[in-house]
Amino acid sequence: MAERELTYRGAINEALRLEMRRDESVFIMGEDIAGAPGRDDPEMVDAWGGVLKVTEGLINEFGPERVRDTPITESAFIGAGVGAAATGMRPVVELMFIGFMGVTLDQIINQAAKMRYMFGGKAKIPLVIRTTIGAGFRAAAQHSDATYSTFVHFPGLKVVAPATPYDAKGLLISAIRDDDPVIFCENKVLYDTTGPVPEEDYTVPLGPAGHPRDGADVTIVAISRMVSISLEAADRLAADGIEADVVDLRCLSPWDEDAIIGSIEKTGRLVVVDEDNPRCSMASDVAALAASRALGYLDAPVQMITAPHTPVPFSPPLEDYYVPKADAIVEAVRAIT
Amino acid sequence: MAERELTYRGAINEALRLEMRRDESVFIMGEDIAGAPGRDDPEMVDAWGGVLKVTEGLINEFGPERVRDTPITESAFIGAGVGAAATGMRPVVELMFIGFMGVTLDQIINQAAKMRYMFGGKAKIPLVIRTTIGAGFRAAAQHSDATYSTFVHFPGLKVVAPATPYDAKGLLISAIRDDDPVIFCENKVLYDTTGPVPEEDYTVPLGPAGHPRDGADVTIVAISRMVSISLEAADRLAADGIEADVVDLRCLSPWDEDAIIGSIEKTGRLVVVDEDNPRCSMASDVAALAASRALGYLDAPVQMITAPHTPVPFSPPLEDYYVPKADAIVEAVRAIT
Amino acid sequence: MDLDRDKLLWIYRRMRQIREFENRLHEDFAAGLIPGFVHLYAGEEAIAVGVCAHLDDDDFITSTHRGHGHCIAKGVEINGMMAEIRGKASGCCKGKGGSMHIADVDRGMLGANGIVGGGPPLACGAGLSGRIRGSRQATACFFGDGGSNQGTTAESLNLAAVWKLPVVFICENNRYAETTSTDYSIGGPDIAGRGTAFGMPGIVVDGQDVFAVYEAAGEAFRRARDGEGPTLLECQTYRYFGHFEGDEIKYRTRDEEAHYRERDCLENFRSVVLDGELLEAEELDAIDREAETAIVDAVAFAESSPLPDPAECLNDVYVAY
Amino acid sequence: MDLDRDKLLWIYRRMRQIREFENRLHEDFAAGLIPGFVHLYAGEEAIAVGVCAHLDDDDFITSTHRGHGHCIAKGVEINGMMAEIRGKASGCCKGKGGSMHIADVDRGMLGANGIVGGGPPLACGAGLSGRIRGSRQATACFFGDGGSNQGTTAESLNLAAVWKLPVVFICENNRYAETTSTDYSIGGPDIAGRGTAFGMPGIVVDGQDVFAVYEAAGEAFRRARDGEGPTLLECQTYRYFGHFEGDEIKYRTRDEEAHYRERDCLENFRSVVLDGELLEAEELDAIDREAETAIVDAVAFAESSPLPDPAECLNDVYVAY
Ligand SMILES: Cc1ncc(C[n+]2csc(CCOP(=O)(O)OP(=O)(O)O)c2C)c(N)n1
Ligand SMILES: Cc1ncc(C[n+]2csc(CCOP(=O)(O)OP(=O)(O)O)c2C)c(N)n1
Ligand SMILES: [Mg+2]
Ligand SMILES: [Mg+2]
Repeated sequence: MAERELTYRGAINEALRLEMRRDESVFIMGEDIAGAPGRDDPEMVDAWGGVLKVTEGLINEFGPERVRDTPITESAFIGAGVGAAATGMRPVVELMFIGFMGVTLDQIINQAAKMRYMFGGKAKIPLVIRTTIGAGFRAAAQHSDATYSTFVHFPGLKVVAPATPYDAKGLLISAIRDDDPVIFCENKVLYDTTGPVPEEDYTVPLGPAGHPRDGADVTIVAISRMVSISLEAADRLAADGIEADVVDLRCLSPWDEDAIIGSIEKTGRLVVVDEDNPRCSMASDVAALAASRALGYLDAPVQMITAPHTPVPFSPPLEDYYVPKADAIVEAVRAIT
Repeated sequence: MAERELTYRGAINEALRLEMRRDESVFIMGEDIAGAPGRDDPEMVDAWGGVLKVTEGLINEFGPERVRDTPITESAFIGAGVGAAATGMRPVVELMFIGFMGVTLDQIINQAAKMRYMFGGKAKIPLVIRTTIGAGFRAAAQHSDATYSTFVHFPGLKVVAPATPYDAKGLLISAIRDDDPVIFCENKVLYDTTGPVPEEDYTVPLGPAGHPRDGADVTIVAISRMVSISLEAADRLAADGIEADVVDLRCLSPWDEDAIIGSIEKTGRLVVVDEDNPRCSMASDVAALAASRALGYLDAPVQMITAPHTPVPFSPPLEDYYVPKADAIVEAVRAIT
Repeated sequence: MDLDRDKLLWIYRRMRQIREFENRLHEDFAAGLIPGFVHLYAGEEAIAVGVCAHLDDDDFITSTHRGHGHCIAKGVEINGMMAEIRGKASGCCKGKGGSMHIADVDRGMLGANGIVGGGPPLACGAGLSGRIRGSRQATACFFGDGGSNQGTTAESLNLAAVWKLPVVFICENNRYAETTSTDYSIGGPDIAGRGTAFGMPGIVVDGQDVFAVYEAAGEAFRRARDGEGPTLLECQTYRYFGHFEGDEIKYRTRDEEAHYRERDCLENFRSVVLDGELLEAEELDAIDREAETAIVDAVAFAESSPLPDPAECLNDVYVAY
Repeated sequence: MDLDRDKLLWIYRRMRQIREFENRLHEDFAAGLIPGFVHLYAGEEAIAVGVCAHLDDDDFITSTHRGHGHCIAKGVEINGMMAEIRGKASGCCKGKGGSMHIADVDRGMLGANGIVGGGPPLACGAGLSGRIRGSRQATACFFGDGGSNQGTTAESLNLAAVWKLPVVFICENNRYAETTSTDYSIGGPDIAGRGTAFGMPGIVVDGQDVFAVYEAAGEAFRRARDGEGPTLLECQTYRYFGHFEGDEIKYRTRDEEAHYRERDCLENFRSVVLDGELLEAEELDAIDREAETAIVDAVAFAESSPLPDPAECLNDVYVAY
């Protein structure tokens, strides 16, 4: 029997549904995650299911107590997630776009991330913050960021960025069951992509990288949507006889240093592909890891393919220029092989 | 005649005073930067001069219109700085500790940093945000961060972190005259340190690194307070015949890639010393630069000496453990020379 | 009413221009011609225009994600706006901002804002700027009912009050934030009362009636310019289209929509000025035609303008780096 | 007054314990024995105690940078507190938090907070948590007059109001935020009125009078637990020492200080219970001595405890990494 296919969006929805069924302490909050809050009219329940429809239908099964639409007050409701997590619940809160982090960052980096440490290990914060990343929607500078690096920087947070429907479901289930705060980054351009997703619950552990393609000639470390673009580049390179080893860095913190180092040992060459801006970034981290722990294996300069050091522009040709492309990867690999 | 000595604190105060004299559009805002706001009693004017006394005395010369104490609303008054900058003023706003960035980040990363770009180059935001960084005050997890990396990550911001009184004055004057938003990071442990500071106004340009020590054996790139600790390590290494080339990365964005690469070309070895946490950090950036643009010159793995991936602990032995020390630098250099 | 003929014509012209602009975008979006997220202002014209009628070129406004109406009311050129929304190099932001960041700082329009609650702090700064310079410049700060809950808005109300800044806060209460009704999201009896709590007059205004808005705003700007401090106007209104283009609007009833359409600000204006014999129907009809032509021209301008060169992406981050 | 003997003794004991604790820290700080920033609660005891008198162990509180009083009132052990403030391994946070982050989650004390305005969102979450579980747990949220301006506080008032959360907001208005008087920083006639504006009762309470606090808090917690929603209590008070230890207090007059010292909450309590013949002087004196001894013991405990091992720095970041 063929494996069931599901969209990335559907996989996330299913993970939420299964975990809410399984554990009464799991609940979800966010702006318009059901829609038309407070209305009794059954026609109106689930009027939106989230701005990008990821939480569609959950209100019908779980009701408004556990599927909570919120006013537009990210500090208050994300902080409420932190407080609820500290007092026995397992909230999953939606920050609609990662570009909104700035209105609520303190509750994430100073409260959620630090409470356990400041309290001498005597608190746990099993909170998941789901958010969307990525350019490609012509949504301009404040709705298109992929700035997960800000969260990776802060000790106490875990950060995850799945590239496939399978990983989206398995990582989200792990994140919900995890006792630490997890920032779960969904790439909005991937929502409609499909892939095999088992119906039962399963977990993908927080930490290990994925390894979607094996090759001996060059290591390509990629994140989120950049994984499929890297695989596209790898296909083109294979036609020229260059075999790329593609590492899917689906967990950004904790991350899989061994997988990266192991691949470099094998290939001697490293290309990092990251949609985030370049400074103090995941791309820097991967290159720094190579420089500090795998230098002896490197046969060529590390190639960093990232968004430019600019905000995300609106106009289509500008935004298309902004996002890293398979061409650039192919070129970078050719330059060092 | 001997050059005048001034503290780092005094140098910053003097830069503010000179620029406020020179340019009527410069004004300063922040919590308790004068103190006892609204009181007429002359005894009470300048009751504090800022929590760390950096702005002491300015109210007496410039009055409450240009030295504005603010309510505790960082989003509103830092955003007001952005709005004032966009409409013809040159505000210098104090964010008391960098650990408070989270309550106001949106106004910095989404408004100040992006306005010019989003508006097609038709705005300028000559704003300076002064803030304090650094552990060592037993001020615990929310008042001791050095997380400038978050600001470096965002295009549109400039970030500066002077290590000496001379640079503090010259860089602050440059920052105030600059037409882009600048985050000016003052290390609170340095406030009482002294050094030669000319009385007249002078500028230190935003961009170039400092070069406090010349050496041929190893490059040490250090930031803020880590510069003096690196120089201490360099002295000890010199006793063993190892000559360190110390690069003071006083400008974090824009930064001086050429100075770093040039030094590595000369020494073949790189140690980075950064008080910030390690992930997606300045330390990563420096190491990544070496891996991508100076790989051929590197004779040994890059050594990264940073704070650990933990918040800043309160208890003195824990905090002392947290901050990078000269011992660790000496050891790291010995490991690669 | 202290509105002379010229001002009345000005008001009608601006309101009509906004309506035409938005109606056209609604069509063009449906036709797939407009990229990205587009939030239309149709239905709320009386607010932007009644407020901006009190502003000079060197006064300032801050805006929201629903910013086209504010732009037009403040005098931003519609050719550049249309080109911007189409992502063209001739756009008022060179195509970099789009609908959500449309701006014209030279006209005192400090930008639409993709962040709900992003504008009020900026408005405090614009107000402060005029105040420190000792000018009589004033600032209008537009935000929505949803935005009224955001912490930045509360902080800004307080800051403006304690510093007596020359800022007028205008809450455009169109009863919804996305799908969320004010019945659900607003603690307290109304939004105006938050102004009072933070130390300024808080006044509920009929936002469908441009005369009411004009009058309330007039007193608010007089206070602002005279150093008496800020005012909060809660203007009750309704948006005709969805939250953004593409919204199926499942969260409100068609009856409710019809109820508000009956109180249309343009119709209301027409009947007042015609009943009161202040203007002639022909004058108004001429303005309608003028507005239509202007939109046709703007679309033609936008369509004939080139897209930006891709590498333009790299410019305009800094004045100097 | 529905306070029985036991409760009266409990109240006095907790207030006195806080006072002794803070007075001792004041001395020890001057003697150079306490590292870091220390904000003392002396003078404000009636608030923490009058509020926490209504709380059980499984209820929650959120606190501020000035948190020792809240801890003691909620029942946190003073030995562990004193050791924490001295940075010892036996501290209630193993020396990692210190005065500014002192906490005891098992006792429902969700931490002092170094961020002004950091607590109110957390309090909404603690309230929500009890609410979703269907328990009758309630949450007390303490913040200062300075904190009342922070946007997070306004957002939390609104969220608690619209969700009718079982949270009581207690503004400790001690007239200053650092050096900044409420005359300067607070827009609007008072802070209580902000509660009303956001949809909950906003009540001004004499924070020097523990009976007044107890009574107002009693009704507020009844409402909270009965699902009637939050209340905002503005308790007017004064801090005896500086903003933090080391503050020279140049921003207020000695006269003003004397005025408030005359209305001391402990003295006030004594005269009420003695005049009303509710308790005997000897009982109170015994409590005073008990409190003194407890502090001496706590200091001895702290001083004899080891400092943490330096490498302990690396632990407790995650439950599992
Ligand atoms: C900080 C932030 N949170 C959420 C959003 C998503 N969002 C955009 S518009 C909107 C609704 C705004 O409602 P309101 O303020 O009433 O303005 P209206 O759309 O009704 O004009 C929301 C939730 C955002 N842009 N910024
Ligand atoms: C976000 C933030 N801004 C500023 C500070 C610095 N700070 C610490 S306490 C304080 C004053 C707080 O005043 P209030 O809320 O009235 O409490 P009180 O000290 O009077 O108890 C300030 C400004 C901070 N800790 N956090
Ligand atoms: Mg609205
Ligand atoms: Mg206070």
